[in-house]
Amino acid sequence: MSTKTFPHGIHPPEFKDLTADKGIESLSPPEKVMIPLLQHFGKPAKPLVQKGDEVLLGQKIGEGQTLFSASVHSSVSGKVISVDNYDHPGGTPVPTVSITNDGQDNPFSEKKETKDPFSFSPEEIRQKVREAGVVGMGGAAFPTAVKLSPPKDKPIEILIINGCECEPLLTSDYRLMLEAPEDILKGAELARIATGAKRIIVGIEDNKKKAHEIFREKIQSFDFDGEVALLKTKYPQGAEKNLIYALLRRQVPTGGLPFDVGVVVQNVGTAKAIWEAVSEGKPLYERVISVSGQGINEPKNILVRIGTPFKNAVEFCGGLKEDVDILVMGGPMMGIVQWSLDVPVVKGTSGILAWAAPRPGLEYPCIRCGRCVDNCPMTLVPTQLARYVKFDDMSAAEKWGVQDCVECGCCQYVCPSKIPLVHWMRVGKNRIIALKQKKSA
Amino acid sequence: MKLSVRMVVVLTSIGLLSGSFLATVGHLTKERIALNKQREIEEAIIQVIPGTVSTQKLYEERDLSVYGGKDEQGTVIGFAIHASGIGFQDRITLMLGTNTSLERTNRLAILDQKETPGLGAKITDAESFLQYWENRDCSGAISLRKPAARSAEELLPSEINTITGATISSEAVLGIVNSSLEHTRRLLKEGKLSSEAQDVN
Amino acid sequence: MELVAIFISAILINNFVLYYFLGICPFLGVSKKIDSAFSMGLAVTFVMTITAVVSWVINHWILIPHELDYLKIVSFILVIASLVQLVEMFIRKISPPLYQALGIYLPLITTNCAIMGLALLAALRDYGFVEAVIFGFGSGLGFTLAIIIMAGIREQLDLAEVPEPLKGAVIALIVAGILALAFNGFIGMIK
Amino acid sequence: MSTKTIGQEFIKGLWDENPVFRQLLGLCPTLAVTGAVINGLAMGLATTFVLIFSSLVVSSIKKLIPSQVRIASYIIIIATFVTVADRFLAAFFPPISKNLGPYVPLIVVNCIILGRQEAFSSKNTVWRSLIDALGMSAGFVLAMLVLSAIREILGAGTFLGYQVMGAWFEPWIIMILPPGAFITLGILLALALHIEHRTKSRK
Amino acid sequence: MTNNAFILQSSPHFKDKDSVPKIMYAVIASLVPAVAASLYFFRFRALVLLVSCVATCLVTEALFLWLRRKPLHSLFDGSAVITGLLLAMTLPPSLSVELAIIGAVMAIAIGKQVFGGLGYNIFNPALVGRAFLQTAFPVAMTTWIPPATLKIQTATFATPLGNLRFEDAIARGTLTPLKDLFTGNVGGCLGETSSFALILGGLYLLSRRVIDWRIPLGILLSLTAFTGAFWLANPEKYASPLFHILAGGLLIGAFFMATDMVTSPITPLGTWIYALGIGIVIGLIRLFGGFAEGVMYSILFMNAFVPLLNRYTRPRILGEGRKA
Amino acid sequence: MMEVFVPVITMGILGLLFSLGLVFAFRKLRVYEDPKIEEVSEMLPQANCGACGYAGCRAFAEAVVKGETTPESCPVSDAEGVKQIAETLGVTAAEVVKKLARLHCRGTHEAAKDRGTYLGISTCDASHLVGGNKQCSYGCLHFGDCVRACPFDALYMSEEGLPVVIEDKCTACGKCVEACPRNLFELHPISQGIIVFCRSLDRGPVSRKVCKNACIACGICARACPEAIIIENNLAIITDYKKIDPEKIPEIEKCPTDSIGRLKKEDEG
Repeated sequence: MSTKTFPHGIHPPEFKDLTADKGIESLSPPEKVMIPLLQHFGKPAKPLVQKGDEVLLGQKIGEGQTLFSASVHSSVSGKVISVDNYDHPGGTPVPTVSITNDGQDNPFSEKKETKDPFSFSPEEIRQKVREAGVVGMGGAAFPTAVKLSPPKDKPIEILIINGCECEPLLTSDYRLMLEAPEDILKGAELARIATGAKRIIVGIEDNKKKAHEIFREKIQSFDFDGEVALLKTKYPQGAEKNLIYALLRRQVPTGGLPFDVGVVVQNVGTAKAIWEAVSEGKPLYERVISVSGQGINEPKNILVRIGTPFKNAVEFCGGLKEDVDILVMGGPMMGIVQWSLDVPVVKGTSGILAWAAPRPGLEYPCIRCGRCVDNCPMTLVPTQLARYVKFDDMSAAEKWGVQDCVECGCCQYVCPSKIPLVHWMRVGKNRIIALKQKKSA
Repeated sequence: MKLSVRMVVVLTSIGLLSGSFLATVGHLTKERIALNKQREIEEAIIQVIPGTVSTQKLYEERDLSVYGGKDEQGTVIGFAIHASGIGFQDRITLMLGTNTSLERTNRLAILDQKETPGLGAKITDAESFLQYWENRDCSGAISLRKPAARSAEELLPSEINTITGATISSEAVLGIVNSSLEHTRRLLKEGKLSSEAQDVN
Repeated sequence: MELVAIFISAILINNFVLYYFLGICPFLGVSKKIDSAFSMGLAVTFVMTITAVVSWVINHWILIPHELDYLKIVSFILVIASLVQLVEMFIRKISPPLYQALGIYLPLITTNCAIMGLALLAALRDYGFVEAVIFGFGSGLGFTLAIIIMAGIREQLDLAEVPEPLKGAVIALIVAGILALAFNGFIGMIK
Repeated sequence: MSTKTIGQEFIKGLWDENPVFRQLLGLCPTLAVTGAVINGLAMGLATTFVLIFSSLVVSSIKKLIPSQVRIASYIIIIATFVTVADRFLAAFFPPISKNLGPYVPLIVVNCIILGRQEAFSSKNTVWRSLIDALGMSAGFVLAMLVLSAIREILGAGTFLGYQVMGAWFEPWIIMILPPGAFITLGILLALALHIEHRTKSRK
Repeated sequence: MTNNAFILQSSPHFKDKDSVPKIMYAVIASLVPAVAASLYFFRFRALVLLVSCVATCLVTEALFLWLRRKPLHSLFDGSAVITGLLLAMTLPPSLSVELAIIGAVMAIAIGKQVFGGLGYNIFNPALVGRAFLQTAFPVAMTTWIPPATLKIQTATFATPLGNLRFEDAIARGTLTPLKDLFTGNVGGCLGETSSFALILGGLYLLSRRVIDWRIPLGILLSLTAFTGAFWLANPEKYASPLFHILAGGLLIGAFFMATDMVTSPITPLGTWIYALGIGIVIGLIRLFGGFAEGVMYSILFMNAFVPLLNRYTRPRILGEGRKA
Repeated sequence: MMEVFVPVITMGILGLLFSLGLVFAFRKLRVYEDPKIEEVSEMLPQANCGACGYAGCRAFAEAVVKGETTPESCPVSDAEGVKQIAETLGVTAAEVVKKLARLHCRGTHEAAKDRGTYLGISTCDASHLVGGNKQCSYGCLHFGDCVRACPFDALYMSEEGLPVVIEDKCTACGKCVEACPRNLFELHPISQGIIVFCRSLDRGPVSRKVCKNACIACGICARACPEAIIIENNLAIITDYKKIDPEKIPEIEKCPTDSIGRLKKEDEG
């Protein structure tokens, strides 16, 4: 069987064996959850509760303000103790609802959906997904309802289910694929209906052969036009644009969306969440994460409630080792460093990783070896971009496509000079946005 | 006065004044400059045709002039070919003395060159280059001996020695000499080198 | 063959900037950005070619027949100055976009010694009409090549940690020196 | 108008407003004829001659010239004196004239000269203009001397034709060739900037 | 466990182990066969030149780092050693030590440090040093001695290319045999004589992926095409492409000089143009120029174009130009 | 005679032709420019800082002459300069109050704790992107983006790690206000006495933990001067600087963390 892939990219050490064979365990809800009202990109949700209110499990506590923001639900039943700024794994404090858990898990809604989920209209599916506050579970946390609403003039042909999980260390998606393949495929079918796509392609990297086999088998029982494709194990295979190129040889236009080439991509975790939202009306208040890395005593895949402090998750996995000096939310290539274990798990948390980082090498000036160019999956010229940003030539940086950078980190991974290329890109994007705001103001 | 009229008048009068001033200066220096030029040429002719007392320009065009060197009796004892061409880096101007039948060279002088100092510039050096040009058979094309022969005796009568490490400059001089010799020979055949031509001034 | 030799030699071997040091001011001044360097190069090439024609005509039709050798300098400079003005007005009239690209560089050219040097060198070497035009065009291209290379390098050096006292003209001169070294490889190619 | 004393007017050309090292003017002859001290000196003196006389003329007739034909008139005046210098050298110092080649006529487009007329002589008295021209010329000659001395000593081991380096010295031929000219001037400029920077920061 | 222990940085948090010093030391390692060959063929002369060049480069680098108040640790990144080695390898064995030292100072000073040091130079520093020497001391730089292995005593000795270009070697039948070119038993610069040792080092660099394979390949291709065309047309006058590849500094240039990362393009298309350009210019100079050898000049010449090449050969961004 | 006549005539004709050309050019191509633009331009500080919102001093001069803006819109010019420009143009200048940039943070190296070992790019905006290198999410990041942005060299980093405004050099151009990713700079009239030196919205206990000098929203200042100071979002805010009664200043300065009050001597340049 031939494996599909895209040009460039890298192959960092995987370390997936730490958790790949560990089944998903449930972490019992903590005594107190902190649920940030901003768990997607965009504006924070409007709080619907205030200090002292009693809330139930799955009750909506934050209403998405705009189309691009998602609603937030309580992950426990109990009492609101504050609505205030609180540290967020994204780095800066955001408005957060803190709730003490009464341990009852009294569900908010009793009424079960009786109708066959597959008979819903696209609009009904989108409505239920929006109501449940489902966002992309791969890390970017883009509201799923928006992704399920392609513009009228852009007909969708293909729905891609992203089972690549190309980041090293993470295995939560892999475990989901092994343990709940049917839910994923059902969710995929719902997403297909909602987007009007004709085909479903499930893309799985060839280091997850077992998942691939299961899906090939299970997909037979569905009557949609589906295919399970095997992809070469390479980073960033799971990046939307690269995945589309690898599977379909279609290029998403710069500044465009997969809609533009008739494609919608959904992560496996998201597919499962869609299924649960539509079939049971279950809001997104828990998710599977990998707690892994050489710095974790007992690496595991666990199902946790949104708002659980990292500390609880880490302690459930045996706690941190002595020599740990880096703590990351997400994968090691694109994840965000954390400075404290007090931050809560959010919808976009795919993993909590910790390890002892090797002493950072000295930073040298760029010797123009061109490795970043040879490995950039977006075919950018990272070193030149970084120089433009460093010397504050933002118009040149823009011309050379700094905004097309997906921050996958391949360039910085291979850089022998240890230049923080991705950091420069992010600074560059940030400065361009600031300049644009200043201009329009 | 209207501005534009004033502009025209001022500029025209500055032009007129400058013109008359320059005419005076030009007039005063003209002879001297011509004399300098003539002296330079004459010295070179005397150098390449030993025994010359007076000189006469026999033919002139761009990149090639032929002078006659005369003895005390006023008979032409040799031709001096003044030629220039492209060298290694820039133009090379030289003066070659021959006998009146254009069959033997007399001497060679390099008047102007910008070759590499220490290498190509050795074409002005008697020992390493110019000495080989004395008394060469130039009834046909002169050729270059490479690699350089160790002594002048080893060379054929129509051969000259290369400057070690400066083959291109040696070749360039040879090229200028050969082509100007051929040209002069044609002129001689056509009878254009008559000694009755005007005196050099 | 002679024409080809003049042409190649003007571009690569006896490059106006790197060998004769003519046009150093714009070479240093307008080589900060590739786009403007390119426009400057085009403007110079254009004016050089015309200058070659006009100065030849002046020299051979007026100065030499009347033995007015000593008016060469003043007449050449006047002709070049008015020529540049004329060209500027002409371009502005017929093609505003071209004027935008080239026009602003034209006044700079008046006192550009490369133009005057071209007229003088062509007269000194006694070039024929066609030779003079080829010489003018080739020299212009040589200037353009040098200034574009320089601009490319300087754009890159804008993104380098050049030591403070060496920034600007100093590093440009040193680069010009190394460029002159590199162009040395072509000498001897024409003979 | 200038408030400098006559002395300051003269001195400024040597360093503060040195045409070569500080204003980067007249680089073409500075690079081209400084392979030997004698040529550099001759060039400097020829430029001095043109600068002084055109400054005198320009400052004395400045009131007659309408500003629109200012530049054109200056050019003619400068060209006239350049021709004089050129003819003089050709008549009385033919070897030097030959060495300098087209660079003497090119004084006419030397930005130092037009620049001084435009910036100074057209606004100041004859006397002040003369001093200014003298100062600028002195600065230019100084630059030519320094550059040509370095290039001749390193490039040929001689100064004004006299052997100054011992027999052990192998001349650096590059110094009398174009690359050496560029690099030497570059290094001198860097030094000038450095000195300026240090004196400034000390103030 | 204290909170303050964690590292704060932007993603990615995994990094490859390769580093600048590792790359530099790989290049140095790859030069070992060629250095050994030069020591074998030129004995003491080679040792003296190698040591003096490397030492001078290091001292000059240290001096500039001190002047610029930069940390001295970059002295040990290996780049100055490479410059010194490569410069020494391209010097004639008979060159006096003083001149070699001047060249080494120039290489680091005007070839590298004036641009801001490692990573910022436009031209290959070793070649700038050599070009300086070539222009400053043309006689010393074109005087050759035979390798010690030949056991002949002669004041002057032509390199294979000089023999071909200036002494009508083909007509006289004295063209150097390919076998000698391959082993290195010929006259020439210290490190350029033994093709075998150079190929060995080059293959090592290629296998370690330190150098871009496009550069040596492009140079060899275009030089072969260029010289091959003339050779096929007139084998009586022109030497075969194989001779041109093995003779002179072509291999050391193609494997070690043109591939200098700092001074070669970073875009794939730019790299091809650069490499092909070098090959053609070498061919032009060797066949028609005033020098027997053109590798140094052609690399410096193409170095000058690298910023332009980088700028105008930017790869198309994935999805660029597609309609949204 | 001819020898003199020909050159004189030639030069005369050349001069004539040239001057005619110039006259023609002068007539056809003259571009009128208000001489006042030049005058005003010369009176401006020529810092080309762009704080006025125009592309540079020259562009500002054009705009002033055209009446698009007023002389006092140049924040860099002092009162004298503005008056001069206004006189040139014959308009009356509004009173200019000299303003200075002030930093609203006292999180020195010592006071504000580090979050961890920061290994990123050494600029504030880069650090801010990864959440900052300080535990306080609102305070100064110590990398001096403001110092680099200042076109007048009016800022330097003190040994305690905070930027210090040199009052004589500061022109209130606002570059530092733009440069600070945490918006810690504000322009205040030079006479302004009381300033809140904190921007932290953290709850009191948290603020106290991460920075010794943070506002903990205890409310002492607000009680001392309720008409001008309120506590909002865990932070003391001066709603109206003019309403602060000078007599109440000692009371306000009883702040337990020194996060409100007059400038201390060591904060002045």
